[in-house]
Amino acid sequence: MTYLLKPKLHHPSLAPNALGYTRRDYEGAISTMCAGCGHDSISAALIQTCYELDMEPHRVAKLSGIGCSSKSPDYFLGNSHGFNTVHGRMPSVLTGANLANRDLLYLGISGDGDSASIGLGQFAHAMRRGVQMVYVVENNGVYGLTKGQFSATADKGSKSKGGVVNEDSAIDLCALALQMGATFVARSFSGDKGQLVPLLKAAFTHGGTAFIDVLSPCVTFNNHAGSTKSYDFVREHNDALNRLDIFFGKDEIVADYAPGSVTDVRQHDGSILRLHKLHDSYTPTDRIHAMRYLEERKALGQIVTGLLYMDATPNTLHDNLNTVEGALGILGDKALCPGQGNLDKINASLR
Amino acid sequence: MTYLLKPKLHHPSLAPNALGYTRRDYEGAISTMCAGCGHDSISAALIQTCYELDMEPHRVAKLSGIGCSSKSPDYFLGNSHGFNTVHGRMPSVLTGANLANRDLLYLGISGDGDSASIGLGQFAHAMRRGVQMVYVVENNGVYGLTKGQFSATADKGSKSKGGVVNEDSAIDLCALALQMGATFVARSFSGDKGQLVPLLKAAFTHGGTAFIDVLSPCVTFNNHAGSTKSYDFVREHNDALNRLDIFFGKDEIVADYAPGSVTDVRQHDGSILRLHKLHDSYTPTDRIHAMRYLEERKALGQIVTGLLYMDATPNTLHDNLNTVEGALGILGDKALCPGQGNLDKINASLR
Amino acid sequence: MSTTIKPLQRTNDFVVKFANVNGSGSASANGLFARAILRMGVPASARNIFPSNIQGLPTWYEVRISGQGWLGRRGGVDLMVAMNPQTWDRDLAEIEPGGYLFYDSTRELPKSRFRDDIFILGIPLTAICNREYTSPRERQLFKNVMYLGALAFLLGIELAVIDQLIADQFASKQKLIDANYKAVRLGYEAARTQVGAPIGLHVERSDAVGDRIFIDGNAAAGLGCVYGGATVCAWYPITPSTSLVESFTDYCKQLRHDPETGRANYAIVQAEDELASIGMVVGAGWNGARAFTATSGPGISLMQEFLGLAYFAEIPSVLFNIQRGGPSTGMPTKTQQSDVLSCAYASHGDTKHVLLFPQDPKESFDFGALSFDLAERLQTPVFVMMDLDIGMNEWLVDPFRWDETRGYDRGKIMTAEMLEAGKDFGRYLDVDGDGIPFRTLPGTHPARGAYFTRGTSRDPYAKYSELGSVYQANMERLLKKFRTAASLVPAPVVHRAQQETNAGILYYGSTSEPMREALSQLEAQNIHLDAMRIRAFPFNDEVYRFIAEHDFVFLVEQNRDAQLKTLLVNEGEIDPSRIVSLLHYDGSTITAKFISREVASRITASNVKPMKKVAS
Amino acid sequence: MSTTIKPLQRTNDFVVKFANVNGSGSASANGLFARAILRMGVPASARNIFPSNIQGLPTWYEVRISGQGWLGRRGGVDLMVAMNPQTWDRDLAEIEPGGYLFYDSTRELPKSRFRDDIFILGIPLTAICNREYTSPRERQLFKNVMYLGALAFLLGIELAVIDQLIADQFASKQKLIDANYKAVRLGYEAARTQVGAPIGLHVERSDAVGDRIFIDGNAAAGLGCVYGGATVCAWYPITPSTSLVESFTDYCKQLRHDPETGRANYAIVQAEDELASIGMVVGAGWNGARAFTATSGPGISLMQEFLGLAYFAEIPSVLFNIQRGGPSTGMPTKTQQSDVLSCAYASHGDTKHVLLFPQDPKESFDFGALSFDLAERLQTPVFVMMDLDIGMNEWLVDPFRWDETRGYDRGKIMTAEMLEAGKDFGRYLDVDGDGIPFRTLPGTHPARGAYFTRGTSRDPYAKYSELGSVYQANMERLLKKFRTAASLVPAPVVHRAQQETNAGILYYGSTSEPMREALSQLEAQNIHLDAMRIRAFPFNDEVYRFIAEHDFVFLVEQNRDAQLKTLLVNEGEIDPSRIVSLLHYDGSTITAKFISREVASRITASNVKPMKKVAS
Ligand SMILES: Cc1ncc(C[n+]2csc(CCOP(=O)(O)OP(=O)(O)O)c2C)c(N)n1
Ligand SMILES: Cc1ncc(C[n+]2csc(CCOP(=O)(O)OP(=O)(O)O)c2C)c(N)n1
Ligand code: SF4
Ligand code: SF4
Ligand SMILES: [Mg+2]
Ligand SMILES: [Mg+2]
Repeated sequence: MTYLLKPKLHHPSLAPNALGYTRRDYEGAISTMCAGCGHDSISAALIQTCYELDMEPHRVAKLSGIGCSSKSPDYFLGNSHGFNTVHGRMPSVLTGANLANRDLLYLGISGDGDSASIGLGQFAHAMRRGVQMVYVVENNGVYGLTKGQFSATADKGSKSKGGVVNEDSAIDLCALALQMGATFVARSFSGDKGQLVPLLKAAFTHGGTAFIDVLSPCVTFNNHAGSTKSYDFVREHNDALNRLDIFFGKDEIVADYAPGSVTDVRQHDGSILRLHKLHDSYTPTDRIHAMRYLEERKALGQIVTGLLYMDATPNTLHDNLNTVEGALGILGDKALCPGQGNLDKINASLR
Repeated sequence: MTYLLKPKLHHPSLAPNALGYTRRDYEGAISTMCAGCGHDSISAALIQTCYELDMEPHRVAKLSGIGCSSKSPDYFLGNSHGFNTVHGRMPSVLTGANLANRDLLYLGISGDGDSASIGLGQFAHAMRRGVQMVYVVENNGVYGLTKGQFSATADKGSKSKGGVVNEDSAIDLCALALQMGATFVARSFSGDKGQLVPLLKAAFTHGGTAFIDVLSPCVTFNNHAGSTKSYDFVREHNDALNRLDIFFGKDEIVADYAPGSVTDVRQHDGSILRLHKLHDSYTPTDRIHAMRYLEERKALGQIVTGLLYMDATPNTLHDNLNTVEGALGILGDKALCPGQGNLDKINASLR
Repeated sequence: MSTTIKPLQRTNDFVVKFANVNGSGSASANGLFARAILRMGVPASARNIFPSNIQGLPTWYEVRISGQGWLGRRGGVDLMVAMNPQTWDRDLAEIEPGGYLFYDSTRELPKSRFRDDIFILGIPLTAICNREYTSPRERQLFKNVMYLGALAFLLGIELAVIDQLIADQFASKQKLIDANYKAVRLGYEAARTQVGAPIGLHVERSDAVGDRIFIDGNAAAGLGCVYGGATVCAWYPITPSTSLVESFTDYCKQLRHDPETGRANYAIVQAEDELASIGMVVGAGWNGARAFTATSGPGISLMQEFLGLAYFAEIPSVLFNIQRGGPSTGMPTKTQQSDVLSCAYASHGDTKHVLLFPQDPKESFDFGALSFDLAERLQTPVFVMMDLDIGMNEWLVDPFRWDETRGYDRGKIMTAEMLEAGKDFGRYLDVDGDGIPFRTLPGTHPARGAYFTRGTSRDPYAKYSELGSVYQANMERLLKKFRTAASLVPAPVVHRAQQETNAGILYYGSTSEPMREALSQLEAQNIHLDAMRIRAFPFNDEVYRFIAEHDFVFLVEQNRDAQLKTLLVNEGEIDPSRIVSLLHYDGSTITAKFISREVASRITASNVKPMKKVAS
Repeated sequence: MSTTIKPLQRTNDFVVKFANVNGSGSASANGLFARAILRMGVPASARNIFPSNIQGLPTWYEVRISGQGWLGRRGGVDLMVAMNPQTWDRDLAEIEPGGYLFYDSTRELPKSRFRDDIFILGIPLTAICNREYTSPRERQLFKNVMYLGALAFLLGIELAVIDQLIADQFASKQKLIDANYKAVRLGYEAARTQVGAPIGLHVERSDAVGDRIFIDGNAAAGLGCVYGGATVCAWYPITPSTSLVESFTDYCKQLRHDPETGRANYAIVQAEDELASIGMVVGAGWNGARAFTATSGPGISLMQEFLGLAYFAEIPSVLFNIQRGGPSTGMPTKTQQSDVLSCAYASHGDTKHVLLFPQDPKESFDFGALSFDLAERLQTPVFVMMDLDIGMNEWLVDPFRWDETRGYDRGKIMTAEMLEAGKDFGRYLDVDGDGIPFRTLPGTHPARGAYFTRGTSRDPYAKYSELGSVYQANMERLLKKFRTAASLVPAPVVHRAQQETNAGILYYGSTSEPMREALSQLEAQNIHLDAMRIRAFPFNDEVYRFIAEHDFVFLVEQNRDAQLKTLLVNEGEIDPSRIVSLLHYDGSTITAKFISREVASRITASNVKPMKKVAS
């Protein structure tokens, strides 16, 4: 379906994208985050991504759990349906939504408490099922909304604002996603839009289960010395693997790099991911290597960011289920109801 | 406390162990498993382990979830308290029990459905908290008690008895335990008591979070061709890393091996684990290596068994909490109740 | 045998019980037995009594043959087929005086192990099997088929009927058919030679079955979901609900693939647990699919948080609760109606949920299909409250019918066209005065109709709000919607007593069939009761009127705490002393005998005689 | 200002409300304000009204000053300290005619933004701050302290009292103390120079506070857990329960380390979710520790499966439910009593749970401690049903007392000695006729007393059994145990009317304080009600007697569906028409005004005059 868009009063400098939408069409309600919260930067990156990808806002469904991070879908893509579900269980709701209508783009937004603490099971199972989606964790190492308790991604030995030392092993959601079979795994930093936006674009065009762990400092409860999720700490320990450019059919592909410094990967939809390597040895198509690399760098106290892994031809849950094209939800009575004739046969077989 | 044991009518051939208990003192009710079920072999291995370790039966608390596997604690250690909890949530109950009394030995018995499907979150979080326990998953790749559906450890591509192919990625609980920070991780096979019993002994004496994934075929629902958890398949693809001997203070340590073929590891309690290497390169003290090895072999279709990893000086949850010696549950009023004097001071501070 | 005891003589009216060992393959032979009776035109009902175990524990199959058509459990046993040495004593004790014991006489048993007021029918089944078959598997399997043959002789079941059933069952596998024929005949002959003559229990051809079908409630409900247009099923295995999803899967494979592409018009996902299965259902319902899950008590407990979300965010969703013995893991293979409260008021905070109570597999099909219309019309979770007795036992019921003129009621969905036409859209706006707002589906329109769904308070336009007045207005609208529901759910069914009476009796679900028989038994004792079968919550006004019309009413429930009475009293502001609870909750199927005994004892005890109605 | 409006003149009887922005540091200054009133011996109560957000949204602090000692919320505002431009209009509208508006007059506002029936007190706070301080942080913080100083002048609060409070708060940090002193004085002086004279609202020294303390319910309950001997706490953060565990943690650090080793006599674990936190509590309770969790509605929903296990397997466990606005995520920072049903009948199957309803922080401490005795005596979950109003607001209550002669009641534990002496041990054997069996703790004895705990049916010796009769006997014993509970839980508290009356009023929890005031208001209108405060479920027989004694009773609840009425009617077989529900559930704190208005309107409407009692 196409519709004539009603003209809105826009700031003249807001240029429309290929579909005629301006950036403002991808904005949402006014944020209620604390000033400086990393989550707001991620919202901004998402707005930019969707705008630049010429996405129809209503073809996106955005789902989240509960937390400051999970509130953020209210603050972007105001013309998309959103669903703020229950704490830690967004993955199942998103899975169900995806089953009902394979034609929309699914964006899951979650927090580290939401996905690594209460939601760990659902997170892991969604990854292993091949649900087609972009799953973003806005990772600040604490429960923001309940005022600063450690979440399960808090590093062992890191200190809370009140000075308490965390004694539990940290969960690395990227490592877990890799282990569970996610087909696109990346890590980024809310403070680095230049890295984050291309990753988001690649994730949206990936066509399988795309997971991005975005370090997103909580300025109110976890931005102090002793935290390993503060702006300062993440900046200092950021070990970026690669930088990404993404080219679509319409784009002219610029190719003037030193040999060996870039790798191009063609995605299932024909788009090309160009990886500018920042580490010689790293190619993000080797899952086992990715897992090892993550662990080794973590042991050195480094935070690996960039595209960690991707499978360019992912299989999805719908592929496995062999479902029809189009939304199951809109199938009509005719497709769904086998009628009295079949019922007669069934009755006969039951006598 | 010590008690005079009332003499029981024993078969004369049942020799008592150092504490005066015979094997029969470690047995339980009659099993209601299907004849040939792998779970019964694990029960037998546990009986042998406890008998040979001279364990006081009442110093063990055995906890489980729900499933055929989770029923098995009824069938061994009849003189131990047992707790058949709810499906997938044994880890939390065991954690609570352990908090209440750090002096008992905790044995958690679970199934692959119980721990990898519904219980994945609790499993992972118990591993990362350092709960001192022996956690055994009786892994048959299916839900036995509900009649043969795939569990989350079923391999991608493996076939159900009814011919359905599993499309979801398998969860490798050993890999997950390693990632989460378990300090003792092993895999074994219910059909190989020679490997399993020493591993269990090492786990009981480990002093930290010990996890053993035991492949335990379900003869009724998952022992057919096409299954990757059948007796035949496991036997054929078993890639044993090492064999273990365990020596205690009282034992004489025999030492006549070719150099390089064995490694000795001293545990926190002074016992010595002697590893007979079956693979040259493998030393089970390198966590990152263990994870990579597991993944690489899995990619080759092999099932790695043996001691995958151990940290000889594990930290436990009680260490982290700095709790007093002895059971919290038996602390008296005096230790617990601060009395009116303190209350007066508190009252004063609230005016 | 004491000479004073006469052997029971009954035609088309007796109970046969098979005592077997779990996993020994007896289920198939026992099922053939029940079906053979039905094929002879004689009504029968059958019940599995099985342990929470896969192999080696006792299991029973109880068949009631009733030419009069009483299909509830009768209680007592006229012929015991005692194939399980573990339960020998217990099984023997159950036989009515003058009844019959059929057993495997291969191994001789001392006299003391028998009773002298019953008739013993020993056939050396194992010996014959050992003689005729070599593989242990065959020996075990055909022993079952053999006793079927023996019973055919003893009870007068036509061999041709059994042959046809076997032929139907094994389709074109002639070798299997022949082997079964042979085993049937071996048993038949053995009985003829060892016992000599048929016994006093007799099956006689009749035409009382009509066009009825024999099916279990889970299979029927699964089919109902296909006909009801369900496209998404997310579930987690749990007894006794698993076979509902298996049925849905099988029927979907048969009936729901696109004829051109062969692709599936449905999606079935085995979730990792019940929190995830209900989450998927909620997600799919939000996104426009007819979605359901099937579960039992423990699953319902785990779904509580999501149920509150679905209630408050108003998401259509369907749950089949095949109730089993609670609380906790309880008695997983026994039947109860004990999740009424935990479903009706599921979740924290103030909530009320729609429940349907099918009486049998037929209504499981009907209500199964209907539930999706109700869920979408009301935009709320709808529970189909079955139980193990309905779900896992095969019942003789009227054949399924589908009104071909009926279209699915998708409820109030605001379309792109309506939005384009400028229709005002407020997700929680009560535009029609029935408490039911419009919803849009995700993806509808690029610039209008999108809203943010949440479990927190918000205004009629779905905007977040913490204003008390806004919250309260919304909560009151939800109450109004619930009142609307009362007029949409299936109305109660009334059976008037033959005489005017001041007493009534209420019941629901699987109690229905025994109730029919109990009412006739009571009538024979000159106790007359108006009877009303409640089919849904919220209660139709008729229910309250029925209670008001009578001086007092009985309410029969299969739980300890009179849970439906709680709902009735609470929602209808009814004086609890006017409702006398009759509670059966030991996990076994309730019987007519239980009901009529309990009613009779209370009518006598309280010295209340059925009187003329006070007002009509 | 219209000349007909006179400025309010009130001494020790008025309401001050502070409108602030979340995260702006106002909480500390506002708290000092309330405490200063109390230190002057004048009773006051204070309430936070805050959003579900960390920074930037509106938040309010409402202080009622009442020399007469009415500590409930009054409603209406006499002096509004309007520091939040976002809510200006709304805040202004709340002021009583003749009341006062205090605001930051730095930025001039047009006349139209004010009201002409109130008195305006403008102080250029920001301007002063900008002049006096350089860092933005200081400017923000001291603005709050400054208005405290201004109010001191306007209301007549003694500066010495504020100084002492500041000194107490910052202990030995002299620099901070001096800075605060200065800010207070800046405000005081500004008010003196800008406004000139104190206003009509006045605080006058009194001795009506006595030895009472000022504390919130969560802090009190956390302390109650320390005194009640809790050793294991497993929890998951959720508003409004989090601060209960924080209090427990703080008091444990203070009071519960071994004097010799310095090691902890307790274990506190932040679980990964509520399924895990209740699981840990159940595990610890099973293993002999006094264990608890604190949560709110969503957590209660997630705990349902475990609660059924704890009920059926009989595991002592304590839950604090700090109720908030439901259902679903609902209104997480608002107050309600809407989890009564989901706790009382928690879990699938037939269950009944013990609930305690403290009225204030004092009873939160008392019941908090008591709950552990009850849980161990009854071997079952015990819920302490608080709410946000009690839990997160500071109340003026009597000081805590501890009876030093009281020992913990650990319930029926069979010891090694008893086992050794040959005492018969059946885990589910009702040896004393009270329905409560003995338990052994793991590790007790090498050869006796071990048993297998499970959620499935089993016999009195804890052996697995699927026998219906065994199951039923056990379920009946659990009912008997619940009847025993009724005699052990806190009895209701009765306030007799000054005149004999045929009408009663029931209430529970945080409704208590407004009820005290409402009764006196009603009395003034010559409406007399006997009042009973229910303190626990199961209900003591006294409750039923009270209802029976009166022609009708009101029941005040803070939920939509009259949940406690459901329990009363259901458990007591009471005619629902005899109980008239007064329901307040918009998330705000209930007021005396609401209660007396509702009662009065119904008494008039139904034309029922308080009459002589029918029977006594
Ligand atoms: C079942 C349940 N338990 C607890 C809560 C309370 N709660 C709300 S948000 C939150 C933590 C959120 O942490 P995270 O996901 O890291 O998000 P952040 O606020 O840090 O962005 C918790 C525990 C809840 N809403 N529901
Ligand atoms: C909450 C809940 N959901 C479902 C069930 C039903 N159930 C019982 S055992 C089981 C699976 C057990 O599988 P596994 O742990 O692998 O044990 P196995 O029987 O294979 O040894 C399930 C789903 C249950 N008891 N509780
Ligand atoms: S509390 Fe932390 S996570 Fe939440 S909005 Fe503020 S800065 Fe962001
Ligand atoms: S069903 Fe499978 S797992 Fe269960 S007892 Fe039988 S063989 Fe073992
Ligand atoms: Mg966080
Ligand atoms: Mg299994």
